[in-house]
Amino acid sequence: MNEVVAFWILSVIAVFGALVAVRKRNLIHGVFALLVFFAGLSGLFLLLLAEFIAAVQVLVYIGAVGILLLFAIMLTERVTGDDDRRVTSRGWFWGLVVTAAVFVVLLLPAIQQLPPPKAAQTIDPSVKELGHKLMNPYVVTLEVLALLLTAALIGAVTAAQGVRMPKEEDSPE
Amino acid sequence: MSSPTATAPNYELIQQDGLETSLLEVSMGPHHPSTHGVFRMDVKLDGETVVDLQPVFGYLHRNHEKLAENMSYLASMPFTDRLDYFNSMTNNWAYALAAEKLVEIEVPERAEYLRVIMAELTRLVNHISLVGFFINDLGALGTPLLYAFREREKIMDLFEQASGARMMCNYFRFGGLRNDVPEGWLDRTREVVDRFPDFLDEYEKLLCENEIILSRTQGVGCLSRDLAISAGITGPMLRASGVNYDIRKVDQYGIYNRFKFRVPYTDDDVGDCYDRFMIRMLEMRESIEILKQALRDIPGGDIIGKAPKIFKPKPAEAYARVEGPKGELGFYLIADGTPKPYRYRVRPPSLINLTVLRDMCLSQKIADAVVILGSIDIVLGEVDR
Amino acid sequence: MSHTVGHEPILGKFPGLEWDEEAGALVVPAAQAAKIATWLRDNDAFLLDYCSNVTGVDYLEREIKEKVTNEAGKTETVIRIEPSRMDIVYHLYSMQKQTGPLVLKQRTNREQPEVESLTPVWRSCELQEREVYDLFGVNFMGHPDQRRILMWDEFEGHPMRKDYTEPFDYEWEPTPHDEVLERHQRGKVIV
Amino acid sequence: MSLEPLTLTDILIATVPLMLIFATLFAFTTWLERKALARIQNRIGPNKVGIPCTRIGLFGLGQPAADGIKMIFKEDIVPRGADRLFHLLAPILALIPAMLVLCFLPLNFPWIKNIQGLVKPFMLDGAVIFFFAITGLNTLAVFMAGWASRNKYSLLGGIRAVAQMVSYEIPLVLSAVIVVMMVGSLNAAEIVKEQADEYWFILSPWGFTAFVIFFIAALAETNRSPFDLPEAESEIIAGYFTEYSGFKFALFFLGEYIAMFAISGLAVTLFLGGGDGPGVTMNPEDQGLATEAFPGLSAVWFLAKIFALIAVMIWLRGTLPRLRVDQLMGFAWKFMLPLSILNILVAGFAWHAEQLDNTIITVITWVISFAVLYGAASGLNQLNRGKVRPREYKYAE
Amino acid sequence: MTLLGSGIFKGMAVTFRNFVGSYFHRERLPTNDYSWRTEGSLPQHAGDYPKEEGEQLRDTTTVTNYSRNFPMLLHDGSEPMDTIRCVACQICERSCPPQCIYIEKSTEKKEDSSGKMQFYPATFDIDVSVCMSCQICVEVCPFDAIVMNSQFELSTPNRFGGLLLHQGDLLKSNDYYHKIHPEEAAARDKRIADEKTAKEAKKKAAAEAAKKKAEAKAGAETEAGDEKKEVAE
Repeated sequence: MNEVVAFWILSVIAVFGALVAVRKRNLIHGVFALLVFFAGLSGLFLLLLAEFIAAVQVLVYIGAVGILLLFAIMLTERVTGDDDRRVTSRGWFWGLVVTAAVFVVLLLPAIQQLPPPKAAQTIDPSVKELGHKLMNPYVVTLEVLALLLTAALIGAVTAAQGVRMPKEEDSPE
Repeated sequence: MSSPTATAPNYELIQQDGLETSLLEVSMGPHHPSTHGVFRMDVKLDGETVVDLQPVFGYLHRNHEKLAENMSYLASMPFTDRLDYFNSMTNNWAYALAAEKLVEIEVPERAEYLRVIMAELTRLVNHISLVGFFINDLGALGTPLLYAFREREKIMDLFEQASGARMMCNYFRFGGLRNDVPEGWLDRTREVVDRFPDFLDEYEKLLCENEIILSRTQGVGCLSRDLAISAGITGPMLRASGVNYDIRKVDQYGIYNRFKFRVPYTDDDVGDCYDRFMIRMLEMRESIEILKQALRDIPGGDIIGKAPKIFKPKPAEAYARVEGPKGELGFYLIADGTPKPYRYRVRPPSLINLTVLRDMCLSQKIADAVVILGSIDIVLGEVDR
Repeated sequence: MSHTVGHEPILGKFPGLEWDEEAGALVVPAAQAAKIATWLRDNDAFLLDYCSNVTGVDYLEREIKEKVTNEAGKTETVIRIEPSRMDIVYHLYSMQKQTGPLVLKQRTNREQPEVESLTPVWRSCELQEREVYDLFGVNFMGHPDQRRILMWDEFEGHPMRKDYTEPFDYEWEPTPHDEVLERHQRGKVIV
Repeated sequence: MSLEPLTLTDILIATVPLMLIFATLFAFTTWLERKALARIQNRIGPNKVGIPCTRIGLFGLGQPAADGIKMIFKEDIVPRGADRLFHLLAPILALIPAMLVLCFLPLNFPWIKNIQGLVKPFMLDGAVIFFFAITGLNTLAVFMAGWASRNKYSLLGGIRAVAQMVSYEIPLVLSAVIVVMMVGSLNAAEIVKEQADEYWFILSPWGFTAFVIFFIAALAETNRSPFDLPEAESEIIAGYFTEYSGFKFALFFLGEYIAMFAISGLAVTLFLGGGDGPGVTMNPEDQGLATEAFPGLSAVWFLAKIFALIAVMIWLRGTLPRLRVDQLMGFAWKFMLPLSILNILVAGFAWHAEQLDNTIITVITWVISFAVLYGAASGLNQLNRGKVRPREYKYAE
Repeated sequence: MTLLGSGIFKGMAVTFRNFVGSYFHRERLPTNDYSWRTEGSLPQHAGDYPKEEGEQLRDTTTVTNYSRNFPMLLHDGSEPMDTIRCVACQICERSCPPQCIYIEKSTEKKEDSSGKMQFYPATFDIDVSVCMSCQICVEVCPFDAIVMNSQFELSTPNRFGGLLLHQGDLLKSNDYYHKIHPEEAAARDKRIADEKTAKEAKKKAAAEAAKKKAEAKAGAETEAGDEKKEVAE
């Protein structure tokens, strides 16, 4: 019973956050609404007893991605937009159709009363198990990802450093 | 000597490709915790870096000079207290010196000694409080400042016993002092002076080796020797820029030639906030030396020379200057034969030391601008007059 | 001990340079001020590298009674009218030679006072010349940044001039001896 | 893991006492801080406010209550042009995460035993990670306040806060990683148990290094001196809460102190043995609870350790000036980050050495790791310091 | 190589010493309660405050023996207006730098404490919101009539009238002056007495001289008179 109430509360928060994030023209408001959506999502993970994922959701999405978005917004010129203006574009109809289609596809298993996939039950949600999984079967993937991220990091640093360099003379081609 | 630039160099904004950034204009002051009074800095920031800085002042302007030109010579004396309200004694002295130059009054021996004692006590008061404020600007929570005020309190008690007031002493008169010090005052002063070095040791232990203070002050707000001379910087700030120039030694006004003391200065051409801070710390030790000698040698006798009942100098001009704690404090008087000065001019060290504020602050961080202002040591009563 | 700078060697160098004995000052012809100042700063005999004090002095037109001995050997009182003028005074010292002061004066008229700025020679004149401009209304030619410094920008007049009168409502503050107090006591004005 | 239904009573037992206790401790800490700072600065500090309508001063213990009442009745000023919604939300957002993480501290209050339902929060497998995740939300609140105030000082403070918190979170987490490596668990109760069984981690060289790094980073995370740049009074007035007054300011204040408690509590959990102490035996099998000489003893130990850390924070605040922005960042990236990465390596080797279970090897490992870490710290310090050192001055006779 | 962070630790040692010292050394705590103090002898300087039980008496007369605040008018005897020293010469009014003294001279004379007929101030106001406690009025006064008070508790709900001290507020007895500034008052009284005796001695001498002269003259006159008489006779 409690879980159901919690689920509904969290879902409403998440959907509300997502809607506001799309509708608001004020970018900062939009970002914070997006973060509300992430928080709701994290709560839903918690309900599924996936506490590690929930924590990582907060840590990565709210903590890191949110701040990143805020920094990006700081570099834009017009932060606060006009909230009264309509946000919808002319293609809103097709957008609606696609959304509905995706929604139906997601609901299909429930509609067809199929049994839920078995894999979901076999996953042990403990952090230790997750760690072992990452370090044993998926270690190569992990390392490759780490390498990629490091490369991206170094690239970003180099890109940021390049700005400080003295401007070179435009050489005639 | 190379000719120094007339205006400060301009900071070149690094224009980034693609990203348009704009400058942030911040008006620091007149109500800002660390502008040392009603002082304003119009700062343009590129991120946290100061790109442009314009000092704005005059909020405390009361036209002290005009006031003094409309009243008798003596009546201006209490107003000089209010110039640099930390150092009323040295302000009094500078004014008395200028007036004494106009009429040539002999100052009695005892009065000369007491003048030196008062001036050096004032220097101690000013330097400890300034160092306290300076560390406060660095972000300490007032601890050094309150230690400084604890010691200042003792010296203020001495001032109060001698003159009746703690800050606005109004103690000097043309030809001497207003009254003699009360009985036992010299002993109490000796006690305070003897114990002052203990406090300085403690203070130095607290501040002078602190890594944060070192890294915050060294290389910040550098002032070259040539610019310092050209910009008329005086006092500890000038000596921190590597010029050995102390008016106590150069002019030897009063009886400073009788005392053995040294003038600390740097040899290198850095002149950053750390140098200014350290020079003041070292100067206090020398002031204590002077005080010890003066308290040892002080004779008895009269306290005021034969001054005319009505102070009415013949037409003449006089410029007298003293080594105030903040720098050269000068008084320029033009007498026209009436009991009022025809022209009365104060050469305020704080104001002239501000000339280079912009030069020192450019391309520093905003936090440094505050520190640099603190290291200049201004008092708005004197800047604005 | 500080040594005053002898003025005799300077007098011959520049035409138009005068020595004002009463004030003990060199009076510089307005057009040559910067040239003479630079020379004084750079010449090895003077090296006046430090300009301590800059200020203006406003002299109104005034009558002076003087006792003059006339040809017959009799003293008689003569009334002489001294014209109004504006002096800009510079006190120069040498930090390298530890000498000084040498007083330099630029003289100009009161009505349209205009002198050459010495800021390019000594930076220390920057704020002080601004102050003289603000309080005396003297125009300094060649000053890099001539604005009001102590008074606010909208202020009219130059308060240090001898003939300046305060405006009626200039920073008016009621005091107990004012009529405001009377009205206050009668309960009509709540201040 | 048991999955008994969570009842309302359980929730109330778990949260309400915690909030009450820490709110009271907050009030006491403000008094303590003012009093201690006053004594450090040779003042008396608050000494007048005691029992109302009497002359009983009680050493000024009534001061926090008086301050609280004043804060509530003060006018709440929102600047024109400010974002009213965010201006309101920011102090709340600052308080919630700070309060939330308190329940991840392994505090063995006696009434905790009465919780019937779900596991205690600190028995969560990812308690430590949760802690860091939720503490990070504080950054958003600070930025929100800075942005919503529409004040340049606030904005500068907000930007400083974000940059600083993001930077210092890395050494903070990396130093906590050492403990997680040594214990092999993110479970707070297990970490405490391990320390009770073996030794407090602060006693080992790598643990000590990690603790120092953690403590410094914690100072930066909670905006305490000498890292109080976001609220630097002498530079940017009060930073992000320049435009806050009344109860909103009180909430920020509360949030800041609760965050101090929380992060000190984590430091106690990770390095200082949690509720371990004389008269306490840890037994995590019983849901992380302890056998105590009398009920609540381990909680008292825990709080005492928190207060010891807070006393050091107050002491530092009374002594040190503030760093500059670039030095702050340099310190995080050029000193703390390399040192904490090195520390992880050292700790890894040391862990393997300890597995050998040989006293001599263990001692040698400890000595070597101490030497390596101290050498590295000194070297990094020398590198970062550059030409900054005390100078000699000349005297003219 | 110095210890890592040694400067910071040294500073912390200093603050710790001050923290502990503030509990044990009285002189480390310069903060004093100025407004609450027991009766008895006045402290020499601000650091000497007695901290005792029952410090309930609120005395706002003075802080120390030396402090000065605003001027007051002295009178010698019990009846203030009859023994006022001020003769309304208005020198202080003219030399006051901020022009805060306002005096109206009386139209007729009356007896002062020594029985001499003198003018007296009909109005004597000091605007303490303007006064800057410079003490120049005290210095210029030739009659020792105005001296500095040291009462500091002057807050008032009235911005104008409350800060304008009238003659009644300003008049204080010489005994009060002795109480607040003993040394200064004794010195001043001594000087007045010296001057008085000197004056009297001078007067006496002058009188004697005059007498002698008169006698001599009278002698001469009598002689001359005698001669005249003789001549006449």
